[in-house]
Amino acid sequence: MPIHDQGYRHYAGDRALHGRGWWVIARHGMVAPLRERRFLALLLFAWSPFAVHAVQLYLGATLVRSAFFVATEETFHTFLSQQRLFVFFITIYVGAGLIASDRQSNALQVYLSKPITRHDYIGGKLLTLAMFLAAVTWIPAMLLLLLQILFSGSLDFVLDHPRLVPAITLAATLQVVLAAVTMLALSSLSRSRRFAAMLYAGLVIFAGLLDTVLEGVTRNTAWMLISPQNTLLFIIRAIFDGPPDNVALLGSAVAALVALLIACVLILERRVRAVDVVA
Amino acid sequence: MSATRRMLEITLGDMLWGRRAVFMAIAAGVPVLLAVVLRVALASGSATVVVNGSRLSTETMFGTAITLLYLRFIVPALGVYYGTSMIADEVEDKTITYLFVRPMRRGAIVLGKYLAYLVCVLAAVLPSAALVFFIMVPFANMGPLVDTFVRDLEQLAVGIAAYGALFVLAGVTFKRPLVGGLIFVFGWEPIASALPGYVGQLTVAHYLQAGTAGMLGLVLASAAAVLLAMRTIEHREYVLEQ
Amino acid sequence: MIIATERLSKWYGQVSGLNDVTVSVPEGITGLLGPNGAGKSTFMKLVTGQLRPSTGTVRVFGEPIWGNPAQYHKLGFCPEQDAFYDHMTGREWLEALAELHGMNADTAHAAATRALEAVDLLDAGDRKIGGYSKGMRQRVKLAQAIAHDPALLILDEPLSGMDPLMRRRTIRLIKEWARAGKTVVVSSHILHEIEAMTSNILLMHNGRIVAEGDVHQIRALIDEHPHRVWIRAQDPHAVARLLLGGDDVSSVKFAEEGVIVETAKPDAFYTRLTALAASGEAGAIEEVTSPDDNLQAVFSYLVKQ
Amino acid sequence: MNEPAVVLDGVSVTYGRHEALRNVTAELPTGAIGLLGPNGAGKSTLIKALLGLLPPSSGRMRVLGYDVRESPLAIRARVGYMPESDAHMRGMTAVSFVAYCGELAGLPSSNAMQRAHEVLFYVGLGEARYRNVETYSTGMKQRIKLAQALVHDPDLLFLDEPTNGMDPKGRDEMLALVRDIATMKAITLILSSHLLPDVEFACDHVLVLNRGAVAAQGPIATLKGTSGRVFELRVKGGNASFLDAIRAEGLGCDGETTGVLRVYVPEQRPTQALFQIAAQHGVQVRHLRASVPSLEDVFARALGEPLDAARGKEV
Repeated sequence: MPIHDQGYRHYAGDRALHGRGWWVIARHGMVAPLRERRFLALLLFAWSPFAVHAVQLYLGATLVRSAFFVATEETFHTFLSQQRLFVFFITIYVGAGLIASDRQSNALQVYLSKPITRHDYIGGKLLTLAMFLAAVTWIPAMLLLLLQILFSGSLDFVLDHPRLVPAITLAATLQVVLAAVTMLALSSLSRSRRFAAMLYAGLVIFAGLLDTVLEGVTRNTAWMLISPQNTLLFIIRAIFDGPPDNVALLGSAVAALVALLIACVLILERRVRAVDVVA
Repeated sequence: MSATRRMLEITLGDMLWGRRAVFMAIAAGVPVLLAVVLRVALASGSATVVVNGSRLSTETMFGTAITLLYLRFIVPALGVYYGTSMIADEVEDKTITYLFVRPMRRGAIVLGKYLAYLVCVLAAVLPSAALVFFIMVPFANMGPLVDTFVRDLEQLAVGIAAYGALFVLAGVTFKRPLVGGLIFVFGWEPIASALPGYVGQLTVAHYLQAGTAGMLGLVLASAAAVLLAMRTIEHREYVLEQ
Repeated sequence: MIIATERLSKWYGQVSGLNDVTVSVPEGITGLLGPNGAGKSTFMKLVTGQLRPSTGTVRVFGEPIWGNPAQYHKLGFCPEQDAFYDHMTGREWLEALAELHGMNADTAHAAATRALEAVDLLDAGDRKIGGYSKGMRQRVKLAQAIAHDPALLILDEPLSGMDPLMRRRTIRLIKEWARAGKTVVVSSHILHEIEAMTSNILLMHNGRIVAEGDVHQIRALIDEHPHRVWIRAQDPHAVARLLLGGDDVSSVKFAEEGVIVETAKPDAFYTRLTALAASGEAGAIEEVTSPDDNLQAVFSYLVKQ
Repeated sequence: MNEPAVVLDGVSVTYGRHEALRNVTAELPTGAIGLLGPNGAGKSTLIKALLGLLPPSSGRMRVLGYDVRESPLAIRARVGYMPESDAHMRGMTAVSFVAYCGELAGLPSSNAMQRAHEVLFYVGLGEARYRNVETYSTGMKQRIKLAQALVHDPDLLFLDEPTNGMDPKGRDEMLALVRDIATMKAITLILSSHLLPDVEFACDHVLVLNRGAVAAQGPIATLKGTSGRVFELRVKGGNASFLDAIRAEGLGCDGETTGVLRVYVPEQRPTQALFQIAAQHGVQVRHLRASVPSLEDVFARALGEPLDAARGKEV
């Protein structure tokens, strides 16, 4: 027919099966922050410790044979725990608005009217934050390991420390999962990005402050459990340096983190509900 | 100024509800909790506080608690949170329109809200500080410390008034005052007090510690700030964007 | 005149809300119309003293409104935004605002009760506004505008979000207020609602007043669109043949079971038409109407986007 | 496809104690269906249930041939939903937002982007498609909500107050779009709106809910019934004697105060009598029209409002 209908045309292309929703959400979630210059600066800044350590490894492996520069398991341990500062900032920058902005702009209705499930939504949002956090913890750590191998020209560093790769992976994963799940739960509690950010900052800083004061006063390290941050550091130290003398404390530390994660998952389950969609 | 009194009543009702009340309860409750825990720990003798050699007496600890916890953290935080949100929140929520079309000077809105803030925060912080005092300081040697305790309370009261007034003014003038306020209180004030020369004087905390003359100056400055805020809200146009 | 503006303009940033408007609003109900961005809400903010005129003056009851809070005893404003203190109950909110008018506790209570009754929210008065449906929030917003019994009511989209029955009741309410002597300025996008309330309109576009006054008079003045009459008759051709004879008919067009006639002299034409129908010369004439003598037509003719 | 788009069989939904839907049984054909009812009648609950977001406490539902309980995802893949309130995503341009919605609905990313452009042009946002959604006017926000509901080419479209907050020109264009979709493009659409003239313009079938139960359903034409012998009359030069003359002729007449007279002409009397009286009194008949019952009358009758209130627009 010579004159084609300029109006609405039906879609003839193919349609993917469901179940991919979480990946779509994660991928799109990463695009927005990467477009902001401030965030790129933050990411770059988060990689500066990597550069410092890389130089240290270079010197250790070549010119100066002194013990100070030679890489040991401890260098990776300190690197990961130093990165917690950037984990904190990136978690707030990317994570605070993940659900809060959707709640404020009523986007939840749009998401859940699509063929995706609530768990696709939560999973996708978690993955967005987790990928950024991994980019400043696990990835630089493994790159450092690779550099160490390249500079030393042999695999024996890895062979001497068989537990190093699993330790780095486990520690980084703990850091990423804890920060991502907690931030996402707090983000789902409010409609304002700023309030969620303040909640997270308050939780981390205030708990840390309270813990140092109480531990300082009562000399009893059990107070560490009230601060997720310090509990995590304790566990990471245990991962790298082997089980501590006070094994009971390690057990309760792990229990505390697991409890926190469960609480966050429950919050997410309750706050991201289909029924209060379609206001 | 009956309009101010009415605004005070409305805001009081508004303050004791929801997020604001929770925030205030935490701010007043946590130090008391802390004091109780410390007292129990010390009483059971399980832990002695040893700082550079000498056993710290609870009174000095109370002194540090007042300055560190209250003056540097709780009072400024409450001042920033309530001061900036008083007007800025209503403008952002667009509920300010209902108040602007009432037969009263707009300044009464600011004054009413500021007085409500003063009443609520004083009623929360001062008793909390007193409680911490009674918990921490053993009854025996409470006598000589009473006047220093009263001076501490004065410091707190003036601090509450000053931070409140400063951030009411900020709240009326700027669009997003909260972030700036937080940076001023937790970024600028600690740094400035460490820097040499006059820089230290560009903070509220400095005048709080500068004896009665400093505090008097602060009270006058607070009054001036509130009056300026009242004038600003009357002359400024609030275009509530769509 | 209740409201009078004199060369009133308002711009903020590069946005020109209103430019050079001289208009006066009479008593009774006035419909304020115009496409989005026509300057309606800027006009209302100026009239309710929320914005200061950039140039020119606006007088309400003969006095300026900006910085003159005493005027608000006589003025009630129902804003368009959906903004409330969700934790307060409807009654608490109305009483608090009434007290700001200088009422003591019990007069405020009485005023709140009257207002709640007027908007049919008496039973929901003690529930939190946060739990109100959109229609109820709209009605409690109306209630706060009339609680202090003002002489002038400025209502911005008062019916948005209401269901059809509530719309009808609210239109009736507004007309009752007008009959009781209040002056009401209603802004709305739903033209048939304005038509149901009043035929006195204030049409704005691009920050200027396009037309002011009675719709039908305005329609008659739009000469580039001559008066159009649609006649349904058994024998449209006979009617057309007879009507063509007169000089007051400028064009004739046949439409479904009827004929559409354009005329430049409506009085002469209608008299002839009534006579023709009465005589039955051209068969039975069942219906006579002018399809574009209504607000929709006036709006589209005058507001050519 | 003549099989009804939506079938509801004894559907009940309860929130705690509140019974939002009470044993709703209805069959909605393909085409354009108006979903009406006062606030709180259960309209949005019905939409939520049909989208599979809210499990009903009893009854079965079939949408586009799928059972809602068994395959909610398959339904939501072929259904578009345009929410009533503002719904967008912070910091996204129109194109990226609509493409994102396409991908969420199952389209591969490249197709989704191409579809986004096409749909945005269709809803009239062609030039503004690279702008950030937050900068959009109310009318444009309504259009982009329609675009995100259309991007994956649904077979069923839920429109919740599509013309809310739009100015007259925008409303006409949106209604034209809605009608074009329903009639030309064989997409069934369920339009929930408080503006009955809009529903009357776009839809041919209605389902009226009241307090969670079906108050009326069926084609609009049949629900309206025949037009009674009531005429709206507007004259120029009319006076008291003219009105008395009409009443003297045995034709009931009221509504003098409102400018539009309502004249009750018995069945057998032709309207010519009215013209004759007018001619005798030198009165011009400016407007004489049989008062056809509107959808508002159907709505009022379904909810048990007194008929005269429904009839008399200016009671």
